[in-house]
Amino acid sequence: MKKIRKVLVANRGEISIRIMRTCREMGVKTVAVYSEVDRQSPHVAMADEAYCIGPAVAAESYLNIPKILDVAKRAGADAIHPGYGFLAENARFARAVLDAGLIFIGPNPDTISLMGSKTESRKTMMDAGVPVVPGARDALETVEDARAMADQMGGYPVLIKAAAGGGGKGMRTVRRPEDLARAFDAARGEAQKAFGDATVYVEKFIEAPKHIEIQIIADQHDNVLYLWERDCSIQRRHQKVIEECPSMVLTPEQREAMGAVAVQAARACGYVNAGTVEFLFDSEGHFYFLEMNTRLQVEHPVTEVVLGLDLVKLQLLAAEGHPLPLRQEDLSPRGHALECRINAEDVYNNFVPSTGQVTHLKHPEGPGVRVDSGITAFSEISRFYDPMAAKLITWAETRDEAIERMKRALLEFQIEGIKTTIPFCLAVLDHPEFRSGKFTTKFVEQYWDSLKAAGSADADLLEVIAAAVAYHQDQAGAATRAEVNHAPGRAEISPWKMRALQDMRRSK
Amino acid sequence: MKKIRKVLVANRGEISIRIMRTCREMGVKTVAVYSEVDRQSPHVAMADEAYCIGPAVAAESYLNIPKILDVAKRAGADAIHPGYGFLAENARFARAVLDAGLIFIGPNPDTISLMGSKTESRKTMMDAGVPVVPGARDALETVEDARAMADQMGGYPVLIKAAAGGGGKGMRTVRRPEDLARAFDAARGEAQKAFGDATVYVEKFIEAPKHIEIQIIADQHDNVLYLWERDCSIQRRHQKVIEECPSMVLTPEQREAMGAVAVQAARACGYVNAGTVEFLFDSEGHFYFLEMNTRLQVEHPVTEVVLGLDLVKLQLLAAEGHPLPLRQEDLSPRGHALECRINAEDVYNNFVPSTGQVTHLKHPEGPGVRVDSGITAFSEISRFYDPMAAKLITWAETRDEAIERMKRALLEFQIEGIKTTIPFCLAVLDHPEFRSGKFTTKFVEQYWDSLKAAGSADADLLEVIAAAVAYHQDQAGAATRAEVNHAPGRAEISPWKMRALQDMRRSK
Amino acid sequence: MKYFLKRADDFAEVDIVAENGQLAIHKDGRNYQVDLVSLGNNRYSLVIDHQVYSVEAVNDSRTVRLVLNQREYQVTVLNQRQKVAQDLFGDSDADDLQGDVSAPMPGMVLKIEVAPGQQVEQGQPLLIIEAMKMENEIRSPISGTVTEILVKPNQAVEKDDTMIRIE
Amino acid sequence: MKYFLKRADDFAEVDIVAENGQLAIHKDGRNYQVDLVSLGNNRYSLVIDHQVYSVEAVNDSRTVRLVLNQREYQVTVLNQRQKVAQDLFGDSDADDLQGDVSAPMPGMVLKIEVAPGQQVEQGQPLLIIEAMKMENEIRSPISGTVTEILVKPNQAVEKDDTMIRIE
Repeated sequence: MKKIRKVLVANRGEISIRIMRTCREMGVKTVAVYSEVDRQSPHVAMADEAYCIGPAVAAESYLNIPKILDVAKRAGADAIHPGYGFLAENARFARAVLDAGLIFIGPNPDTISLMGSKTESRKTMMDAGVPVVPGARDALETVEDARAMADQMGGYPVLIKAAAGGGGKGMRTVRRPEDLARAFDAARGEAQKAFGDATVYVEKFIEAPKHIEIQIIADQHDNVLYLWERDCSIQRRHQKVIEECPSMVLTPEQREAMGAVAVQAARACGYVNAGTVEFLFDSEGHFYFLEMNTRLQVEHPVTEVVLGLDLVKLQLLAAEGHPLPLRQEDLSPRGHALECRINAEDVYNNFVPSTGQVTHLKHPEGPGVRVDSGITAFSEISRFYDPMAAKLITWAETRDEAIERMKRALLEFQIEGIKTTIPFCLAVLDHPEFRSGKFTTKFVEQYWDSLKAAGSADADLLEVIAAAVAYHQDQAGAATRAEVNHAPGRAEISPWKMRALQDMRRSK
Repeated sequence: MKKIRKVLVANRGEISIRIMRTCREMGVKTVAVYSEVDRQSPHVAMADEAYCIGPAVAAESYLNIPKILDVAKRAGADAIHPGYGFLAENARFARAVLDAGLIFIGPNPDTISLMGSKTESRKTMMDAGVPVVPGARDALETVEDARAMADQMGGYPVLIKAAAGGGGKGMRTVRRPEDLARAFDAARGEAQKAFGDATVYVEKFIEAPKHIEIQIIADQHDNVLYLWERDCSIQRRHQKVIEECPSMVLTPEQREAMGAVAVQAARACGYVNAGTVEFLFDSEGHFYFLEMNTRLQVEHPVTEVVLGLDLVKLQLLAAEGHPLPLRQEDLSPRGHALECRINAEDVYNNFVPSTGQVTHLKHPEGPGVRVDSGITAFSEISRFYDPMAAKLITWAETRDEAIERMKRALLEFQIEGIKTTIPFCLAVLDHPEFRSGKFTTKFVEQYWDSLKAAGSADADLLEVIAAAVAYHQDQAGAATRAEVNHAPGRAEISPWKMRALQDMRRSK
Repeated sequence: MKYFLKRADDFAEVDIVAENGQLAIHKDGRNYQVDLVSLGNNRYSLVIDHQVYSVEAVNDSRTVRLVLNQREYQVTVLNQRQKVAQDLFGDSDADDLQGDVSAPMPGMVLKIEVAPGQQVEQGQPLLIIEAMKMENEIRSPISGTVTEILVKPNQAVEKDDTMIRIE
Repeated sequence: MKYFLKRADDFAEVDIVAENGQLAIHKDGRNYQVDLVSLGNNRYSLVIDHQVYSVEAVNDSRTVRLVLNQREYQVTVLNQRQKVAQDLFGDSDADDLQGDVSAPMPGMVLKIEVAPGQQVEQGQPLLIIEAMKMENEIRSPISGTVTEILVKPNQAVEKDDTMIRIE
């Protein structure tokens, strides 16, 4: 069994920091890689060693396989953790890591490759007896094939999906036969552009399902456990925003059934390490295999908090070849956990990314609150990368208490300089359908427009506060001028502006 | 049953914030009180309402009973939470709160009064069959009585203790008969000065015990539960510094026995609400009642984290008259938790308080980390109050992992402007005796001097870093002068200095 | 001291008197006792008639941008000097720029969905910008006619670059 | 560019050359490749030969106070200009003030345990100050003779007030 002594984390932001925290606690050294704009990012400061791997554009840095392997060799790392995103589900990368004689902290390349193809994974699951959404077994070459398939499934609506898909790209819902041809061509075009692969297939469109996923962990000794579920139905444009564990709608029997199917799915593809089997869960309690994510998920903390486990630690142990240190019956789930993704987006302006420098930051804290953050005060939110700035996780004995705790924590969150999804999350948490636990993936589409307007403060109060602030600043401006002989604008020079000036000079 | 709708928190700092967080989560409004120097303290910002109650000196503000009751009336509060310290164990205050028709979130005044007297509480416990340290049942009037008692207990060493004692005051260890007289007089003098009551008694001196305490919670319906133990043996000058749950030395049988005794103790004094029964635990596994704290403890979070409970919520429910929502057999303890107190003290200079303004603050975060803090960036650590700035709590599946996590979190802690006990905690956590779990209350006395020197950084490294910083600042200074036409000193004006200037002006 | 406020379509006038370190603010026949302290950066703690409020506030010349309970608000606040200046020289805010569609963040123009001369409705998609690996639809702030398109597909834009003009 | 260092009783000299935004630091025959960036406030991130260090550093004229892994260190660092000035005018730090015992924090003098003329050992308790509800023993920084006592019991002291002189 090979002991991992030094891990290169081929990622950035909060997930890099998350992984390094566990490594540090396990006495494992960490190597950060960073692009030229990320030198000041907190994931660099968190590491034991750091190497610059190229320009801001991910293709030339965080996706640069030769460069990353070169750093691993120079640093003497014996394992690579890919995090999520970037190269995490790139079979070629996993293969290259193994070929370089290093441990890849994830499943084997063949599994990644198999699960990366929607059609191939569907076929594998169908053969293994895992329930999948009714539809084509293979890719469809022509519109006629698609039409025949739709008829065979019992009609419309149907969904056309890219075989290589992800993130909602190359996907079209077709509600009427006459729309099929146009949607088929559009999906193929988009798939070709997004994934370099025009292959599409067709399946039954499930109306307003829940997105429920099962966390699994597997070792190299044929042990596979399911670590309960996560309900990730609060999504906007196929991006999860709020996740929770457990789901309010699963009975213990359904959980056990889905868990068993997830384990079956993992076995069917020879799965090792942490992974997630995603299901659509319809209003009648049927569930269908959607896809398998062959990596750690963004939302893994809700599982950790409820089960009292450290998934990154389990990943490292499994990668070293240890048998899992627990059995299915050892799990002791407790209470309820929620996660809100704090994205740098302007929710009142169609969720456009909000880039810029964070000028003030204070995370919430106290009982039942966990923060996994990728930023600090003075961090630059860059347009080059994912807009997720931090994850806020709350735990409590019951779901209602976890929700109230989340509201409390969201209100405590202080962040200046960028706009975030905090007001969006606050609005969702108070919606009766969210409270009921019965919401589906349609929630945001259905309710956000009406939620947007709610909860505005009293007009008199706002005006009194604004007047008091203006008065205070008028007085303070006068004081500043009088006592430190500052030009008025000078009072505005904050340490980060200073720093920017200093660094500007330094970089010359 | 009277519903609590608005709680006045008669305290400041982290415990005020802790209590208000739960209140907010329960939908209960909060009222903060603050002294004139505390207007900018975070406990004020956390509340729904706030009232200034007098000058900085606690006697005129946080200990000012009439003023606090007056605010409770004006604000329409229906309950008062005393936190810990200040008026938390003042029976007269509890009585006044009840007389004002309000709920006191704590036990009844008679219980507070009884437990506030070491001799009275000892007698009550002896009568109830609770094991106490062998020694006098009553106060001792003369040295001769003390000498007779010492002989009767089987000789020296003995401990002379103030009946009204606390915090190590009015306490003297006597190792030889010839030292008794002087120690007796000294203890009486100190007790008179510290508590206005010269009464002392004598008990057997237990050599190098552990301090183990049992958390209890009791409702108004005769239900009393013990919520496991805390090991608080890492103390300096009778002040706890690091606490944990569970203790490494208790067997399940001992835990059950101590728990049963704690419940018996609580019943003996008609206890209601949260409380702590403190025991000395000797090297042979005998335990002796030390005292009962009739309030929430500083270290309550380790219990909360291991048991998955919110003690403040249970306090509020009990105060409203609800039966406890759980039974002894419902407890589901999981893993191990530690707490480090982050005090504003200079550990390398005899732990002198370190007052001043916090100029930068970033708390640790991530998996298994909880921070209960009383400060924010720009907070002023004032000489008027307790030096505890924050509490850092870590949880993990095992004690070793909780310790490694604590080390990781302590290293992440960024605080500038004041010195703290962080380096002290780091040194203790790596000591083999601490690791073994067998440390006693003598630990700090025995080891701190040798620990102080350990762990210094490489000299070359320090000098290279210092030179790089000096070079950078020389360059940046030049840049600042050149580009923003600043006088050199001007670059140093930070927002908090600005604020100080502004507030100076405002307050004129 | 008088201050003149405008929020959305509301106009208001307040009178502020400082006494004992607090502010007495008179507005619409009501008095507010306001205790405001700065907490550093742009944060303020206010105690108004004993009610506590924490806000982030930036005073950008005459517009106070407030964040209260994570919601953002804007209030135009003029002191007497500024009010006089405005009454004399007119309100420069009235130079209505809202028909200029500018980039909300730096990014790359992916697709333009309107043409010069085209009628557009408020909220109608105008173009798509890629930033942070996401496609972001930019919608029309007003109903009107597209008069000018200043960008091309695959062109990089900086924050606040004007991309399309609508009248 | 040359810098002159002193830490405890060690003297050292380093040569710093900036190249490509990094610093090449030469010390005692060894080269260090140093990448230093400011993170705001007094925090710096350094990557030295790919090893990562995070420090808090305050440069108080010529003394750099560093906090690394929560331990505090002091290094005197002079640039060439400062070194020349010191060589010309002498080291003002040499005016040894360490026999002056000053208050480490504001508080109240509770008790004085020595008398003028008394011999004291390094580490011997001199007086007790109450602050933050705690009694704090102040010990002698050096061995010597108490020459002057400038405070009385129950007297309030401010931080850095000299309380006792020892020679």
